[in-house]
Parts: sequence; C-alpha cells; structure tokens
Amino acid sequence: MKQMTYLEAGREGLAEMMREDTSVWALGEDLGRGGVFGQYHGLQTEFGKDRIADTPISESCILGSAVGAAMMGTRPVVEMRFSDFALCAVDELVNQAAKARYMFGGQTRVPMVVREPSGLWRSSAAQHSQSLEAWYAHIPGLVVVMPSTPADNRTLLMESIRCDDPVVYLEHKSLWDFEGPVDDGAEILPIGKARVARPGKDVTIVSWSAMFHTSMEAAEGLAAKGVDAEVIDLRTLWPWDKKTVFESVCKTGHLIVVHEAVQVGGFGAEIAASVTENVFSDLKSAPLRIGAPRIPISYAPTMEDEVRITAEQIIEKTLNRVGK
Amino acid sequence: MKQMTYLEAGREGLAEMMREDTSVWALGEDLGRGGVFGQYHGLQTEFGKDRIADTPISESCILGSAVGAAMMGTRPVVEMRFSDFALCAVDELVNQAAKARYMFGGQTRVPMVVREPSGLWRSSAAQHSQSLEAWYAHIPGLVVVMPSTPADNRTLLMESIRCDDPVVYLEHKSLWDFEGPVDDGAEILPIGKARVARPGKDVTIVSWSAMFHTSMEAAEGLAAKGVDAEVIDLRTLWPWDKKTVFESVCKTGHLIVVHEAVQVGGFGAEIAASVTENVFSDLKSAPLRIGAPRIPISYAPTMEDEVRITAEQIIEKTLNRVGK
Amino acid sequence: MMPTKNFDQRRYAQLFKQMCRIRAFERAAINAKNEGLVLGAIHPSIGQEAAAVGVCENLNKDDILLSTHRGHGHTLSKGADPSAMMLELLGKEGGNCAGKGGSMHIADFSVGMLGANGVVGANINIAVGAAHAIKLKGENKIVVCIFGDGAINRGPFLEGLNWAKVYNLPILFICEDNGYSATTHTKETTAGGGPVVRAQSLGIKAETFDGNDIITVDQAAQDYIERVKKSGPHLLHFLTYRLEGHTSTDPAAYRPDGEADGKWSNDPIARCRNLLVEDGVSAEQLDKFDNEATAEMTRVYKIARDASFPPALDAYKDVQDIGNPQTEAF
Amino acid sequence: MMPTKNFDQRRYAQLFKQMCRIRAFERAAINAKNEGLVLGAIHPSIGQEAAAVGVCENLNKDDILLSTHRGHGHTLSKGADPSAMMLELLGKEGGNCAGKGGSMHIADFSVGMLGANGVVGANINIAVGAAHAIKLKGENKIVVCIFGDGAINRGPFLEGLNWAKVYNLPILFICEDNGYSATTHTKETTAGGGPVVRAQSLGIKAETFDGNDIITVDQAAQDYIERVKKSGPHLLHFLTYRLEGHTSTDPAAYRPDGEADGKWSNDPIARCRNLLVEDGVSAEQLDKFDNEATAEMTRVYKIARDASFPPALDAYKDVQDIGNPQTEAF
Ligand SMILES: Cc1ncc(C[n+]2csc(CCOP(=O)(O)OP(=O)(O)O)c2C)c(N)n1
Ligand SMILES: Cc1ncc(C[n+]2csc(CCOP(=O)(O)OP(=O)(O)O)c2C)c(N)n1
Ligand SMILES: [Mg+2]
Ligand SMILES: [Mg+2]
Repeated sequence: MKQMTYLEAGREGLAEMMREDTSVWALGEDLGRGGVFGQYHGLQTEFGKDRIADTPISESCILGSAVGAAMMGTRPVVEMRFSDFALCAVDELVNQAAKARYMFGGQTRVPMVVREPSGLWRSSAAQHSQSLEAWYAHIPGLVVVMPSTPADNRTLLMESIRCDDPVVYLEHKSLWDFEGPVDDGAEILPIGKARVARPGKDVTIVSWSAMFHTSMEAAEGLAAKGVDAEVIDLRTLWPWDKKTVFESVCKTGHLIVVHEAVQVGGFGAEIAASVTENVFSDLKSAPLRIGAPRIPISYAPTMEDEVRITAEQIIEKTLNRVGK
Repeated sequence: MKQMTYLEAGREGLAEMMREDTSVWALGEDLGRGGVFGQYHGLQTEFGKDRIADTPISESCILGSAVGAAMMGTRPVVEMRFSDFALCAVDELVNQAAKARYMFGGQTRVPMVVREPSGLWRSSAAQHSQSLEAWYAHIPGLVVVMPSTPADNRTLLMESIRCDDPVVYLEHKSLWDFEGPVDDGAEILPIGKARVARPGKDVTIVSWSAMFHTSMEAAEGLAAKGVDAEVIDLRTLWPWDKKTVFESVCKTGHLIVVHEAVQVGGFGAEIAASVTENVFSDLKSAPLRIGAPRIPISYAPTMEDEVRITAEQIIEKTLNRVGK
Repeated sequence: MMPTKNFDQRRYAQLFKQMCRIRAFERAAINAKNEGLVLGAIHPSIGQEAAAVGVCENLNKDDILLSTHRGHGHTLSKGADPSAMMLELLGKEGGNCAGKGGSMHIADFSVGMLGANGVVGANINIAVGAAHAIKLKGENKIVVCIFGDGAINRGPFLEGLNWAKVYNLPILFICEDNGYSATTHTKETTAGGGPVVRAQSLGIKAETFDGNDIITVDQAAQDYIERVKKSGPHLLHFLTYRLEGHTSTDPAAYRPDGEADGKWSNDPIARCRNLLVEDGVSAEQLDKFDNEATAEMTRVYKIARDASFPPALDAYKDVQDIGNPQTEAF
Repeated sequence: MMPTKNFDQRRYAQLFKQMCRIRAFERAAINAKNEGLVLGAIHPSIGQEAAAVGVCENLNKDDILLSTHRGHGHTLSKGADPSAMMLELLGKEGGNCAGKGGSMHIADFSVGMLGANGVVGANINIAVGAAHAIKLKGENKIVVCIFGDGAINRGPFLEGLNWAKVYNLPILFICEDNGYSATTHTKETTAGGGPVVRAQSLGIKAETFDGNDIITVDQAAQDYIERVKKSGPHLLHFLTYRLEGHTSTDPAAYRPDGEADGKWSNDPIARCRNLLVEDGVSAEQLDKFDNEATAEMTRVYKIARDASFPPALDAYKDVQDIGNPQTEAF
C-alpha cells in the first residue's frame, strides 16, 4: 500500500497502462513539461516524445485527431488542460467520437479517454472553473467518469483507458493535492459502480468528485446532530449506479444530491427524477438537490463563494429535509 | 388575422424586426438563397447583402463574430443551419456570448439570437437530428426559447431579437410546414411564460416544440378514455414558467413531461425534480418523464422510430400513471 | 493534357469503367430517392468522378480514405461493395453501417474507407489522427483525406494541416473544388489564393490540377502518393464541377443560366471516353462498359429495394459496451 | 532601426513613460500576487511593452482593442485607469469588471478595450465581429486585435482572418510573438512560415518587425493603421520576448540556460531609454519618469489593497435581464 496524491495516482495509472499496452499514448499541450498541473511529470522522459506528445494549441485537432487515431487501433489519452477548453472541440467529441461506432454500424470503435480537469479553482473565474458533467451524461455513446479519491483516480483512469468506447474523464482541480491510499488491495470497483463510503440509516447523500468530500464532512456534522447519513460516491455518471442509490433511498427514505455544477439542468436533476420515478412510495420527503445557482462563476472570493457548496449548507438543508 | 406556416411566421417576425430596427441583421451560410429551409427567402432582396449576410462555412466565426458585433451595438441573428453544427462554435456561445456581460462586470451586453433548427427530421441520422436544449438551459447567461406554433415563432423570435441577452432559439425542423394563425390579436405571451393550451383536471402534461403537438394529440386520446389532461406548452426553457406548472400539478396531482431529447439528463429531469421538490405533498404519483432512450439517432426508419415519441406511448404511460 | 504517347489504354479503360460504375450507382440512387426509397438526403458527385477514381486507383487496400457528405464515388473507388452501399442508402439490413448511417455516413472500414461525414471539415482532423496512428505504429501506408472547396474556411483545415506538417504525417489532402459551397459560390466567401496557397503557408507542398482529366488526376495522384511516402503531408487541388444539384432534390437554380449545360462538355467520363476512342477503342466496347455498369447497379438497386429494414431493436446495438444500452437507456 | 534624424524626442519620451507605467503596474501586481492579494493567475507582459504602447499610442479613444490573457499592457495603453485595473486584479469593489473577471478578463469598454480573454484565439472572431459592426454602421474607426504566436494554430485564426478579408473589415491583427506558448517553444508546434505567410495566404498584407524597438513599432503601427483605414484588414507580426514566466509564479525552467539573461539587453524599455539618452535626454529626467510610474502604481496598489471585496450578493448582478437571477437561480 502506498500513500499518494490524487495527481500522482492519475499519473501512476497512466504510466502503468502505458507500460502494459504500447498502443496507449497521450497528447496535449505542454505535456513534455509535465502538463499544466504536473499530471504528466516525468512521463516524456520515460516514454518519449511520440507517446507523450506535445501538441499545438489546436483543441479541435487534439480531440479530432484522437478520434482518428483511436479508430486505427491506438488508445489516445487526450489532455484538455481545463474542461472549459474542451468547448473548443465539441463537434469532435459529440458528433464524431461519441457517434462513430454507432453511425458506422459497429464497424469501428473509438477507445479514447478525454481528460478534462474540471471545477472550481480559487479565482479562476468564468472561463476556467466550469463543471459540465451533465452535458456529457446526456450524450449517447459517452462514458462519464468523475473520480474523487487517489485510489479511484488510478484505477478508474486505467479502466477508462481499457474501455473500448470514448470516456470523458473529469478530474477535479481542487483535488490534485488530496492524499490517500492507492493500490492497497482494496476491492477495485469498475466503471458504473458507486461506493457506499459511509453507511447510514437516516438519509442518503449522493455526490461525486470534490463534493463527495464535502458531503463526508457534512455527514460528520450531521452525526453530531443525531442524523446518520449514508454517503454515496457515485464515481461514474454514465453509467450511474441506480441500484445502489435506489436501495439506499428505499432504506433511508430521504435523498440529497450534492454537486458543484449549476443546479438547473445538472445531473442531480436526473438522479432526483429517477429516484422519484422508481421508489416514489418509499420516499419520506422530496429528493433535494444542492447545486450552484445559475450564474457564471466570479473572480472575487466573496462572489465566487456564492456558487461554492459548503458542508454547513448541506447540514442545514439536510436537517431541514429530514425534519430534525 | 393571417394563416401562416411556422417557417413563414419566423421569416415574417425577422423581417418585421429588421424594418423596425436597423441594427438588426442576420448572418449565416446560404442566407442569400433563402437559407437551407427557406426561412430567409426574399429577405436579401429586401434588406441587401449587408443585413442578410452570406458567410463562409466558418461556424466559430459566424457565432464568434456575432458576439463582437453584438457588443458593438448591433443585433445579430445567427443562423446555425442545423443545431448540430452549433457544436462547432460552443466556445463562442458558452465561454464568450453567455459570460461576457457577467465577466466584464456589466460593461457590455450581448444581444444576439442564435437560431438552431433542431430535432428529428426523417432519416437525417446522428449528426443532423439532435435536440440539445438541456445543455443550453444549464448555462448561466443564456435564454432558451423553443416555439411550437407559427404565432409563437413570430412573436418569440421578435421578443428574442429585442432581448438584450443572448438567446438560443431552437426551431423544430419538422414544424416548418405546420400552419396556424398569427397576428390574430391573441394575447402575446412574453419569454418565460408558458401557455396552458388545453385546460384539464386529471393530469398535467408539460411539453414544448414538436412534442407539444404530440402531447395535444395524446390529450385527445386520453379524453376518449375519460382522462382530462391539462397540456402546457412551456415555450421557453430558461426562464421556465414554474408557477404555471406548479399550479397545474397542484391541481391535477400528476405530472408527465414529454420531450424529444434524450431522457437521461434532459430538461424533463429538471422539471420533474423541481416539481417534486416544490409540491411534493400535492403529488398523487411520481412525475413521469417521457424522452428518448440514450442512443444516437439512426438513419433507418425502423430504428429511428425507437427514439420517436408517439401519442400512443404518451397515452399508455399516462393511463398507467393516473391509474386508469 | 498529358502526351498520348504514354497513354496506357488498359489502365484508362479500367478507370473509365470505374467512373461509369460511380455514375451508374448514383443514377440508381437518385432514382431510388425519387421513388421515395431513400429517406435521407443524398449528395451526388456526378461530374466529379475523375478525382475519386484517379486517386483511389493508386491506393492499396490498406491505405486509408476519409471523405465528405459527397462520398459515394470515393467509397466505391476504394473498393466497397455497391450492394452494401445501396442497402445503406435505403436504410436496409446489410448496409455497410447496418442502416444507421445512410448516404452521409457511408463507410467501409474493411477496405480502409473510414467514413463520409455530415459535418463539413470534420474529417480533416480525424484523417490526421489516422495518419498519426500509422506513424506511431510504424506502418507503411498512407491516409487520403478528401474535402470540398467550402471546407477550407473551417478551423479544422488550419489545425489539421498544421498538425500533419508538425508531425510529418503520411497524409495526402485532396481538395475537390467544384466551385460551390451548397448554394453559394465558394469564391465569394473565400479570401486569398485558395487551398494551394493556404497549404503552402503551412509548409505543405501543394498544386492545382484539372480534376476532370483522368490522366492528369491519375498521374498527379501517383506522383503525390510517392511524395507523401517519402516526405509527409501534401495537398492536391482538383478543379472540377458538380453537374447536378447540391443534393439530388436541389434544382440548383442559383447557377447562372446555361452554366451547367456548358460544363457537360467537360464531363470527365465523356472526356475519358474521347481519349479512349482516339486511342482506338471501339464505341461498342465503351458502351459495353457503360451498360455493364448500369446493369450492375440496377441489380444492386433491386437487391436494396427488396431487402428489409433492420429490426427496430437493433437501434440499441453498438452504442457502448459498459452498461446495457437497452435496459439502461433511460 | 529607424534613422535617428526623424527622432521625435517628445513623442518617444511619452512612449517611454507609458512603458514604464506598464512595467510598474505589473511589478506592483506581481508583488501583490506574491503577498497573496491576487488570488487568480496573472500573465505579465514584462519585456513586451513596446508592442502595446507603440500600437495603442496611435489609436483614437473610440478605436477598439481586443487582447489576450496577457492584456495588462494593452489595456493600460488604451487609456484604462490603473486603479480600476488593480482593483480588478485583486477582485475588489471598483474593479473594471466589478471583481468578476480578474486579470484574465481585464477590460475597459469606456476606452474601447473590449477585453482580455481566457481562451487562446477566441478574441479573434469577436474582434472580427466588432469590425463587422463598425462597417455595418459606417463608422470611421478601426479594431486592433492582439494575439500571441501560439494562437495562430487555432481554428479562429483561419476563420477570423478569412472573414475579415471577405468582408474587407477595418481590422489590424497583431501577433505578439514571444517565442513561447506557455512552456512550449511555439516553433516546435507550428508549421510553415508563421503568421505573416499565413495571413498572406488569406490575401491579407502582413509584415514582421522588431517588436522591441519602440520606434519601429510606432512607425509600423502608424503605417498599418492608415492602410487598414484605406483598404481593410492587415497583420503586423512583432518579434519580442517574454522576459519572465508564463504566469507570475512560473519559474520558466524550460528555457535554455541563460536565454532570458541574454534577452534583458533587448528589453524594450532599456532600448528606448538608450535612444533617448543618445538624443540628449538626461538620465535624471528618465529616472524621474520611471519613479513617477512606480509611485503611481504604488498608490494604485495601496488603493486596491485597502479596498473591500464586492458584496457576495453582487454575484447575482449582470447575469441576464429576463427572469430574476437571484430568486430564480435554481
Ligand atoms: C460544419 C458544417 N457547416 C455546414 C454544413 C452544411 N453543408 C453541408 S454540405 C455544405 C457545402 C460544402 O461545400 P464544399 O465543402 O465545397 O463541398 P461540396 O458540397 O461542394 O462537395 C454545407 C455548407 C455542414 N454539413 N457542416
Ligand atoms: C483554447 C485554449 N487552449 C489552451 C489554453 C491555455 N493557455 C493559456 S495561455 C497559453 C499559451 C498561449 O501562447 P501565445 O498565444 O503565444 O500567448 P503568450 O502566452 O505567449 O502571450 C495556453 C496554451 C487556453 N487558455 N485556451
Ligand atoms: Mg464545393
Ligand atoms: Mg507566445
């Protein structure tokens, strides 16, 4: 067992896959210098310039060329730098990567991973802080993965690279330095399986990525108030683990979904609506979503904090909902 | 009062605005020849090549230049041809148009309308048939409009052009030939206001765009089975008219949301989740969403029809839900 | 035009036959469309066959080809089975894309044809990536990427060509210049010297040729394919003309009166026929080729017409591996 | 270098002062960043001041300017109030963008500065649209659009320049070439002859100049602004060097040893100073300019430091008109 940061675990996972499978390669801007956050540090030295490729600032070609390279039997790992810049390559992801297998009737596969560092990062403002996972979950053909822990950032990245379909892989920028155990013999959960991180009987809190940790913190606070929260780390948004979520809500009767993205049209709506449709009679209260207001993200901390979800908010709203 | 097609009504609305306000202009590919569906037919003759501008096949510049032109005090109407091609200009719409007013602290406005013909159009396959309204509703700063009738396609387009913020204006390709009255003295509803098209007491059906008509058809069928459905045409997705929807559901106790887009992560989830959160105790059944499966759209009619929602399906699922 | 002393009668007879097959295929497809059998749009390449045939005849089966919305000719020339193609156009079982793509997504990966594309210019980046993979794997084949004159105004033209040169990839770009972008004269929306000059500005050698002369196309293709194998990306610019509408239902009323009529004398099939006749091939022999092509495509048309649509539930196939797309589609 | 006989001492003293102000502003900003007062990233333009000042000094107030992530110098030169800018960098009340944008979105619409941009190359299309509006309205002003050498590999470079030429818009493109795209040598990812050749391929006249010589920049700008007014889009390519890191916290270890040290001798401010000294301006006078700039920016820094953050609820302002963004934000 090793202790690693989320960043190191991702790097380790990529390196392991590159050692195991020579068809795996990575491409993106500044990867030779380690990538903008250091996620690729040292990899060009080990794997050379062909397999850790520095690219021009050409987002549509970075993503679009990966589609072609994937069709030809390689497994590109595309680094998008900030998920916001992936908006320069949406045709390539949505019209091409996601649809190619289907629209060519199964003649091809597009095994590629699109890494998009995502989410709030202090005072990065409207063009460097977005969380758009709900978009990808809405697109047929895409797998959507959002790891919250170092262990998951290693194994989910490895699973994503092994996946024969395009995976949008959203790492959270505020988690890079987060430390935790990896490779510790613990059961490796596949894509599509959620993790019940904290069993509880009073209320189900579903979350993912950075908000999972905030939810865990909230669960501690709730425990102090006598509310025993079950906290589920969804890990992957598509496919998402309905069974685990439904079972939990059947048990607790209350659902709180917490995500950093804008609440309107966020993936919390999908979870809340699905839970309601499927276990309506077990619900003791209406599923509650806690997400960001529908406003762009500000630079100044006071205003930025208006979109930042805190453990206190979760505690307060949860207490409200469970009626304690 | 005049009878017009949906297409003609849109053209009329644009022409009226261009006559009224010389800062209004339209740009897009092939507009001089009337646009790909004829929505601009004759307009270049009336307004000249400067105000009905034929552009290169340069989607990011079509949309991006409109942002700059809007900041400079003109009101561009951007024609995207198929909503699918708007995916070539997402940075321009989401990172620039939607955020400019905010991120520059109110120093500027971006009054532009992005017309995106959207939705199923027989055998147009995966890259010419998408419905992505849920994406736009999720983006702070965008107004999202989806007219279903000729009257609305005239007045909502006019309102959208008058709006000082960027509007994503999604016309449905299958409605171009749909005829109806316009300019008939009926009350003009503003953006943000839904229309109760068919009052009813047993169940609320919320829909928009082409699916509104399918829902109306279903309501007739339901009436024959003794179920009196209230049908709401949402008209605009952001802002959406919560008041009208909540009031209706409080009255009927049942909510069915019908949309053509993929159900997973569709805007139906937002409506279902909001209704549940807000009027939980008035619900007699779980809000039900009827949307497309999460698969790309096929070319062959048999398979294409798998994503096509019919009045029969709505009737069957509604009967099931209201327990008749 | 090339000196006829080098004229290889057998070869050009073969190329003539291929052009006739494309023409016959598209005529049959337009016919089917007019009968209501083709539900989606088709973009015929009538008048542009020389570029398709002249290039593809010089490719190996494992070379890779990517095309545009106007891709029937390229796909056929690359060796695809016309029945599977016609089945696809009619959305029938047995179509190359299992009925999921239609004309605009025609593809036959078994012969290295990686797809038409519904998004103008989108194939450029994908093609560049295919070439990138070839280079990474050290394989000895090339990619040919065909696009129209309208596509050179989209960002991917810049990003893809720059990329190809930066990594020195084995790719031949072909701009099939028919003068139109849908209903617009491309020159009205295109600044500067066009595709050749743009490619050159990116360090890519490029030349313009008569795309309606099969000999010119054939020899330019041979030459440039060799160059690509030796020294990376190149671009060929073929001047041609779309003799019919943008789609099969477009009356093309935006053309100056008589323009198309005049251009029929420059029809690449007619020109090739003349060359062969001059070289002594009998009119009967050439008619025979033509009739064989028509007969083949009539058979193909009937096969497609009589085939059945795919089962509705096939809609859930080939979405993705993880998660069951049918039971978990909602 | 230009002949000194034309040397306009007053003018270049003024330009020298402006460059000193930019340098002092950025030094103060870096200082504030190091103290933890600037929470977001800042991209200093130290070493690139001549291009900013030499161009903007030739613009009228109602001419329009768009910049990149590295936009402090451009914004100041266009006439923005440095206090409002520093307040913005610190995310304080009174900042140009009301604390919503920070350094990467610095803008002052009141002086025609339509914004820095966090997305490389995105300003090109927006600038082209601003010029399009000017043409539509028949106004007599121009747009200047500044971008880096890395931006020329993004699609908007092609789409925007083609567009500008097709509509013959009053726009001057400026490529500030500092040799780097973040940590990568731009030449390693750029094929062909660079921005000038690319612009020329789009029919746009373009030239390369020494961007660190204030006289050269000034005269090139004057010349090209006149050309733009007469005949539409043009491009200037200024060679310069980023003397510090990509961001203020980037140690720039990717540079060859000693590279930056050597380049300090080419510092545009030092070079301008030498010219002025040669022309007889006293060192004291020049020091005075420099000190005044430092004093001004120290004041500005203090104002910003002591200001308060905007009220949290201002986050709901300026979202959109229809619908109440606060009560209906969920
Ligand atoms: C990105 C994008 N924009 C617009 C269209 C609509 N469209 C389809 S074909 C076409 C014209 C393309 O012209 P060109 O590249 O010259 O090819 P041609 O049709 O002449 O073969 C257009 C504009 C599209 N499919 N994709
Ligand atoms: C579309 C996009 N891709 C990547 C980035 C990240 N990025 C910010 S600055 C920069 C380098 C830009 O280089 P250049 O255009 O030469 O400008 P310079 O920084 O040298 O002034 C990069 C890659 C971005 N902001 N936007
Ligand atoms: Mg063309
Ligand atoms: Mg640079």
